[in-house]
Amino acid sequence: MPTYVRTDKCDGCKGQDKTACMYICPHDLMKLDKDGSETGHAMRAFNQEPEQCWECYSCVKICPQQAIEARHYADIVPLGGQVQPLRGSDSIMWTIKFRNGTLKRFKFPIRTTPEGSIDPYGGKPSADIAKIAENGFFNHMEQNGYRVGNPAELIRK
Amino acid sequence: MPTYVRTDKCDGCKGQDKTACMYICPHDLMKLDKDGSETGHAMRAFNQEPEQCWECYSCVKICPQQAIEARHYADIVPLGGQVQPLRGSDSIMWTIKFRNGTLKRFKFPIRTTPEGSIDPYGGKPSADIAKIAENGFFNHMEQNGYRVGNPAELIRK
Amino acid sequence: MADFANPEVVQEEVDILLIGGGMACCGAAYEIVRWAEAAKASAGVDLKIKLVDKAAMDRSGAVAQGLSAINTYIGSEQDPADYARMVSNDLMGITRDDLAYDLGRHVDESVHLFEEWGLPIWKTDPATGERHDGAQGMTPLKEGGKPVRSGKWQIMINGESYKWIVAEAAKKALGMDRIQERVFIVRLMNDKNDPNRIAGAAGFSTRENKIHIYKAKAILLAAGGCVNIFRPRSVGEGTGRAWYPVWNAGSTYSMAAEAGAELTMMENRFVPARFKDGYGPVGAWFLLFKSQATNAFGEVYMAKNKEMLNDYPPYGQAAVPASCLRNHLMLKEMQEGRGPIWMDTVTALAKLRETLSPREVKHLEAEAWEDFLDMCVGQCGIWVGENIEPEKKNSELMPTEPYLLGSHSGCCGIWTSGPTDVGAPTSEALPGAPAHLPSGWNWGYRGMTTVSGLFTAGDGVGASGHKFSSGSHAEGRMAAKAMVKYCLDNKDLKVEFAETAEELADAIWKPVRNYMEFKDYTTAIDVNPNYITPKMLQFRLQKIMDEYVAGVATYYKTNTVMLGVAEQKLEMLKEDAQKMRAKDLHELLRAWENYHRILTAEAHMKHIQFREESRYPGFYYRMDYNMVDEENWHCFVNSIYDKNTKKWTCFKRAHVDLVDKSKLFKPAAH
Amino acid sequence: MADFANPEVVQEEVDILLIGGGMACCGAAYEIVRWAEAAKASAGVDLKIKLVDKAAMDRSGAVAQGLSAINTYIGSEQDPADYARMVSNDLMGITRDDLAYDLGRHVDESVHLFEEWGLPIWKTDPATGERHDGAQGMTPLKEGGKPVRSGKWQIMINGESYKWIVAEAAKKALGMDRIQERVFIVRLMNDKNDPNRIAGAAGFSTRENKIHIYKAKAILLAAGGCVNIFRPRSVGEGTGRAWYPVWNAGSTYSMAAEAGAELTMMENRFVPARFKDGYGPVGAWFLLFKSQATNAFGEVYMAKNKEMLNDYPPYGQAAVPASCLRNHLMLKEMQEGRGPIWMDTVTALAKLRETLSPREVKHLEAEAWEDFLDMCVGQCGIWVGENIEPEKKNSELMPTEPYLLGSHSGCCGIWTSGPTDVGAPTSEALPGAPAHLPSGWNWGYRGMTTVSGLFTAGDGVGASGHKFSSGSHAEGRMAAKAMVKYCLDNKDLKVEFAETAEELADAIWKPVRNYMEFKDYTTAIDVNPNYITPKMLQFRLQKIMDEYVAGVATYYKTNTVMLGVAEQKLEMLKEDAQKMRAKDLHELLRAWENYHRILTAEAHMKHIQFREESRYPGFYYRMDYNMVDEENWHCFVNSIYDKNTKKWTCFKRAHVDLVDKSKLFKPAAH
Ligand SMILES: Cc1cc2c(cc1C)N(S(=O)(=O)O)[C@@H]1C(=O)NC(=O)N=C1N2C[C@H](O)[C@H](O)[C@H](O)COP(=O)(O)OP(=O)(O)OC[C@H]1O[C@@H](n2cnc3c(N)ncnc32)[C@H](O)[C@@H]1O
Ligand SMILES: Cc1cc2c(cc1C)N(S(=O)(=O)O)[C@@H]1C(=O)NC(=O)N=C1N2C[C@H](O)[C@H](O)[C@H](O)COP(=O)(O)OP(=O)(O)OC[C@H]1O[C@@H](n2cnc3c(N)ncnc32)[C@H](O)[C@@H]1O
Ligand SMILES: Nc1ncnc2c1ncn2[C@@H]1O[C@H](COP(=O)(O)O)[C@@H](O)[C@H]1O
Ligand SMILES: Nc1ncnc2c1ncn2[C@@H]1O[C@H](COP(=O)(O)O)[C@@H](O)[C@H]1O
Ligand SMILES: Nc1ncnc2c1ncn2[C@@H]1O[C@H](COP(=O)(O)O)[C@@H](O)[C@H]1O
Ligand code: SF4
Ligand code: SF4
Ligand code: SF4
Ligand code: SF4
Ligand code: NA
Repeated sequence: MPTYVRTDKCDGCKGQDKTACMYICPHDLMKLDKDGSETGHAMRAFNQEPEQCWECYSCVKICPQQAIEARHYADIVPLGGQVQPLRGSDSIMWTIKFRNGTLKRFKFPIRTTPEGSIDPYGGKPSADIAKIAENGFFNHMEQNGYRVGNPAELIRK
Repeated sequence: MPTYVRTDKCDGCKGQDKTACMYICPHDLMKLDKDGSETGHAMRAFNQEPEQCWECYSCVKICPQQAIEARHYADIVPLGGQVQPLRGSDSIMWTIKFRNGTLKRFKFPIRTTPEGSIDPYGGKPSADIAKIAENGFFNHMEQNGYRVGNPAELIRK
Repeated sequence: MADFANPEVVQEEVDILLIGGGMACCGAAYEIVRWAEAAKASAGVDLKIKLVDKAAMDRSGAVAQGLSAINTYIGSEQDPADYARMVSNDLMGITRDDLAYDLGRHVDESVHLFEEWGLPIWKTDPATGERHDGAQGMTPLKEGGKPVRSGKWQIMINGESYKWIVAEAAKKALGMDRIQERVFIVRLMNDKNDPNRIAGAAGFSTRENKIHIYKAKAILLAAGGCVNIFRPRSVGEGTGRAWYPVWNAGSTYSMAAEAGAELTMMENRFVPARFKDGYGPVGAWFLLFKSQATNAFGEVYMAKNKEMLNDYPPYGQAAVPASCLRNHLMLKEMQEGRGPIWMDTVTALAKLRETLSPREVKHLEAEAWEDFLDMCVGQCGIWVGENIEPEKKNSELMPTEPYLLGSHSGCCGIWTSGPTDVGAPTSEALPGAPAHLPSGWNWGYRGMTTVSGLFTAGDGVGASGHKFSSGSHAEGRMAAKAMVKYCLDNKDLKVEFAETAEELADAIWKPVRNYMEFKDYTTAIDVNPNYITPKMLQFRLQKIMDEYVAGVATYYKTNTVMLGVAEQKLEMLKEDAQKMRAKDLHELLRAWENYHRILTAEAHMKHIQFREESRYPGFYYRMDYNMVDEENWHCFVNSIYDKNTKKWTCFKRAHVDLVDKSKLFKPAAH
Repeated sequence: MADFANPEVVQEEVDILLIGGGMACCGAAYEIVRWAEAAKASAGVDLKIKLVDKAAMDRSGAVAQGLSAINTYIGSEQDPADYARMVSNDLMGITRDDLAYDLGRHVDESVHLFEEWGLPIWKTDPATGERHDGAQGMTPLKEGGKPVRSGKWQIMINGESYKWIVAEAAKKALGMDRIQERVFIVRLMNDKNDPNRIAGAAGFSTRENKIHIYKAKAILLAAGGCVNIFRPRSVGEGTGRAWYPVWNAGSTYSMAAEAGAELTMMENRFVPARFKDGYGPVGAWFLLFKSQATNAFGEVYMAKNKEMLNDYPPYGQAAVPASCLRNHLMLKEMQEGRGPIWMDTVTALAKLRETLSPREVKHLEAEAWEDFLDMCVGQCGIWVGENIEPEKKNSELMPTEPYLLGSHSGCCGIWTSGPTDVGAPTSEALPGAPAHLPSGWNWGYRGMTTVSGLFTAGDGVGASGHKFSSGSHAEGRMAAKAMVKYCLDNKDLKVEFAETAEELADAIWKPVRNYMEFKDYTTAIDVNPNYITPKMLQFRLQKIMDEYVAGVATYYKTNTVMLGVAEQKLEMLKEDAQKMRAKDLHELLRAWENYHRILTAEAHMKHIQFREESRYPGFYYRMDYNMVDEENWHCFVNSIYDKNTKKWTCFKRAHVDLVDKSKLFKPAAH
């Protein structure tokens, strides 16, 4: 299921310094072919090593042009199916097409807060340097999640 | 052990219509890159599908420039060895270099008659059309090789 | 100007370097800033901190694609000791209770933060018992909300953006000027004056022709586990499809080993049973949908073959048999020609439908698909290509090729210093460990390896396992805190490298030079007697491991002779790695990833060779010692590597229980 | 002008078309000219003859590289009946004695010609018993010279130029104007008015943009066996290294099937035990150097496991156990974790050295190397890469992936008309064969298939086997003679195609059009949802066969459920084959080769599915019928394919012995 880039949709991220797909691919696969010397398609991206694609869909989800799709790996999977997402700010929509034409659509939430809204230390205590050798994090028990444990369980203490 | 072509030795068979290596490869692998657009090396041959090479050495043996060598397939074989023939009209010489540097040389006969000298029907009878439904070839027993067999062995006859 | 032939060398000095941007380093990034602020405020020490990731943190590491469950959540109803027991049982008795217990008491703190940051966590309505997805605004976990448990330790999430969310918090906490993405670390450097102390790290940018050399007092090495040292299911276009992420290349283990850190349990591996070819997760199917797995002829192998569990006392008698033993029972069917193994999704869904409302059925179908879409879209690719609707057609299961990891259901990794308050040994009962190594399980800072200043977390920490995403985050946080303490305690430490910057640069750029020197020797750049492409080298590695080190080719079987053959072949491969070529920065990345893979693979092989028993039936079999030998091998196998002689030394360390394991076992089934 | 988008269509009419330029067609080319001359002289019939080969005859087919032995030479001291018995025994009792016997009486005629033409054949000095190579001018075989026998049927040669020599004779006999090289035949056409009669063949040039359509009354289809339907040992750069030549792509079986010819024993396969990874031949080592094969721990498995032979009466009791049974004993060791299997070259050479002079020792070493250099240089590549000198270091053996062939140690192929004078049945004792098919074993012309005018030889002829290079040549000659007779008997026959030339051209050029239409849809020509590359299609085929149809992945095991899965997957693959792309003529060649592979693979699968027993233990196991079932399955399995419905029909044909087989067997060993 390596990804491919549709010539009719990719706009090379409008010539920006780094394209969204190059930015995001965890495996360094996406590449912009500025002059077309590598693919014959100038100012369009391509997957430079499809046989290393994990099919994680990071590039598919991030592409502003919806220019990236995936073709399930041809050395294993029969042709004709497609699994394509449209990722919004709080949910993702999946369109799923079977080889035999059957269609399914699903929508799932992905986030309950606006993107970029995290205030990491907002309302949280500072660290107490005196406790640096003790158990617990800088915000010890602020999250109500430290599990003290029954001391009797520790048989060698 | 796909074959590779040495840039310093190949002369594209001097621009002839068909190169020796293209002529001979049983698997249609060798190709002449006339303008260098495929390899960056104009008027030189290359193996267009190395992962399909049977390592039969047909191209290696026929190349008039000794420009073709083989590198044992890298997904299996440790680097550094080489097995290189020089095929003459009646014998072949092999130079065998191990990864650790050990060298061996062997020479074997390949043919007892001059190349091109076969006279296929010289001194042989014509076919007798009356015998077309019988056993035996057109030159029945001329070669002294037809084995009649003990009729008693044929238990259903 | 720097070009491909002449890269720029950039040198930088920091106090603390975080290598990786995955769950562990995101946890560390979040935790460290507050302690650094406190260090500055209290001791006036202004710690310079840097995080480098070979990818982009938003989607780097194992969680890039998302996850559909948080696999480690203790909850208020369970005890950290229960968790430590589960970890021990699943890993056949040889884990460090100190590490697991410590993680168990800390982990939920991170999970609650994830929810605060915006991760949707499924909830059960306490009144109706109905499941709701994580966007329905129900009571948060922190305030007593009830998660949907798909198993004793797992909770369900809508996790497509899990990593994106966790990274946002980490990036904001640390600030982008302290983060460098697209830098691949190739190796660690030791201190010139104390070879057992860390001094820095060197790597290169995959975007510019730059070599980066970092001097650092303390380093958190959390670069994930190791994938693709064994042949994956696809050999063509789909080679990149693996269960664990193909970009986790053993950097953690190999760089730690070369730095002299003690490794532990590198013989351990994880061989997950997964949906065949797509590697789709099975957990939700087994636990949430109550599906059963059968052989070709519909027989439930866990029932049919249950007597086989009696061969492995006491582990076979645990209420939940270890993952490897479940494979063991499955493999019997496959080897005796009763494959394929089916996940009976048809029956499972039909049964559920009997008791559910139409609305719930629709939801159920969506859940089944979301399970894959959140973390393994590739499996949906198989389903659509083969016209598989799970309610109509069953899917195949199969044990995969082996993976090396320390955070999921495996326990290979680095030997790290644990907590001091849980009764862990402070001396070593078994002989054999090289003298310069520490004794006991806590020799200093929490999360520190046996190399001073070198810390690890997540997949890096050995002899524990089952931390998963949440535990890795928490473990990163614990290490971060300890690193700040280490820096405070070593305020005046000055570290120096034995190598010059030029030597480091030369070594890193060697694959490029191999290419430049020889590329015109032949007419085809990929076939050249003077170099080897990283891709072919990887295939060669995978072949060796697959065929001789108990890969799928032999149904996970090996023996001393096969291991001896592997040993020779790996040595030659390591020599040939010096001849890797890199035709561009991308290939330079592949070259060094594969170098890391080779060392990790070698460690795996050496440990299997040393442990003369079959501790993990179903994951691998030493056929010449085909039993679990509690008398001689109920112990850790640890090792160190000498980067100069290129030799491994393996030795035993004593195992001790800190919590009572007998609670796990029942009498043998009959 | 013809270009890649618009190929020229060349139509030609001949009487006899020879498809292939291998051993069989070289034999046919040599024999046919004399009979055609006689036909002209006697009946005034001027037969137009053409030979097309996809490669260059000098090095085409299985003998391209050379061979180090002629495996079928009867000699004056043996009887054709002995030969037929050996063939039967090695193929577990189900062969056509009529075909083997007939071949046995004819074959030496061809061998003697080879020597006359210049092939060096080793000789034994009758006085001293010393071996001499074939250039020493000793008495020719024809005049009673004594060959060096490496086994009961094999004689040693200096065979590097074997094919070159045989092709020279064929080319000279036929004349280059009757030969067209670099034309790949894609399909055969039947007669419009008699669908059970052959009418021609269509293909294309791999050098020019030309489609060739041949009308022909008689066709000899001898395009070799089938390689690479199962995954080879290498998955990377070395994928092309296989034991049998990778260019033999099942064209013979698939085109015959599509033309409606009856196939036989397509369930049979050959799984040679070979030197691991290089596929080097083992015959000389076992038979000439008297080497032994052992498990990892030095145990000779043929001795250790000999009782296993008793499970297969009477075949297990033959003086020389069948090749599959030798594998069966070897596989036990591998599966029980006592691999690798070693060829103990060190001991063998040391023992020989005890009795030989230094000169002879040197000669011996050369012989060992020549054995590989003559026919499998790739194995020397392994030896030099791994620093293996056979006198110092043993080499691994391994059973390979399965091959389909009818001339070597396998017997799949086409059901052909045999000789009438050896007592073969003339009626069919078992029900089930479709009514339009002939009864008995000789329904017409020697070598003709069940389709009128379609002949085969060599790898094409099923239910015989062990003909090898020499036998294939002789068989080609027999067919040639019969074809001339067929043409004489059908002087006035006019054949016509059901398809127009345009339809044929369209079908052949489809992969090119797929490419042209869609290539610009994506930015990477190899990843495109609208087409599949021949390479990926081949991987997909190999994966299906490997995993479900008893490939190495399952140690050659399958069962009815696995076969059912394979059936579905192959059907989808066949559909997808319509979407293959060809970016150039070379890829068009690969596309059609792989199409031929799929059909051949499907036939193999269908036959295994139909035969509910395990006739060839060591080659494959139907685990749901894991025995040789003489009562129900001592019979041929034959099939026909309907190219319109794309369905196979399998049925039984009765087996009969024409020579007494009881002479082969001894009582069970204990
Ligand atoms: C891939 C995967 C993972 C999981 C699961 C299914 C699947 C399909 N499952 S389920 O099976 O049960 O379904 C789990 C699940 O559902 N729930 C859960 O909590 N965890 C699961 N995991 C496990 C967790 O994801 C895992 O435990 C943690 O992510 C481990 O964290 P950490 O140890 O930090 O590793 P990482 O992979 O996240 O990050 C590694 C980082 O290192 C970078 N890197 C690597 N090498 C580097 C180098 N040389 N130089 C610089 N940077 C360099 C990477 O870019 C990355 O940033
Ligand atoms: C590859 C190989 C083969 C052998 C061996 C070892 C090895 C490594 N061994 S040992 O193991 O025991 O070592 C043998 C040995 O030593 N001694 C021996 O006598 N025979 C051995 N063989 C077997 C013989 O070679 C074999 O039996 C004969 O060659 C079979 O003859 P034939 O049936 O004619 O097939 P071919 O492969 O020679 O020729 C096929 C021809 O068809 C062409 N072709 C194929 N498809 C075509 C298409 N679609 N259109 C047009 N042309 C299209 C080919 O180009 C070729 O010309
Ligand atoms: N046969 C089984 N019975 C019970 N639990 C299982 C079984 N197989 C797998 N599991 C559990 O499923 C989970 C694997 O989940 P995942 O990693 O999501 O596929 C683990 O928690 C296992 O303990
Ligand atoms: N059982 C057997 N008896 C005699 N010769 C055999 C037997 N099996 C294989 N051969 C011969 O071995 C040669 C090739 O063998 P192999 O490559 O092992 O199949 C041929 O000459 C065969 O005729
Ligand atoms: N284990 C064995 N013992 C004796 N002969 C064998 C054995 N295995 C293979 N052979 C013979 O070796 C030959 C194989 O030859 P080759 O095809 O050249 O590898 C055949 O003639 C077989 O009969
Ligand atoms: S992100 Fe999309 S539009 Fe931008 S370069 Fe990549 S494929 Fe093209
Ligand atoms: S799917 Fe993932 S691995 Fe593949 S190219 Fe896109 S981002 Fe990279
Ligand atoms: S035969 Fe040799 S010289 Fe001629 S084109 Fe081929 S490689 Fe070059
Ligand atoms: S070695 Fe043989 S298969 Fe390979 S390129 Fe040369 S002729 Fe072709
Ligand atoms: Na491959």
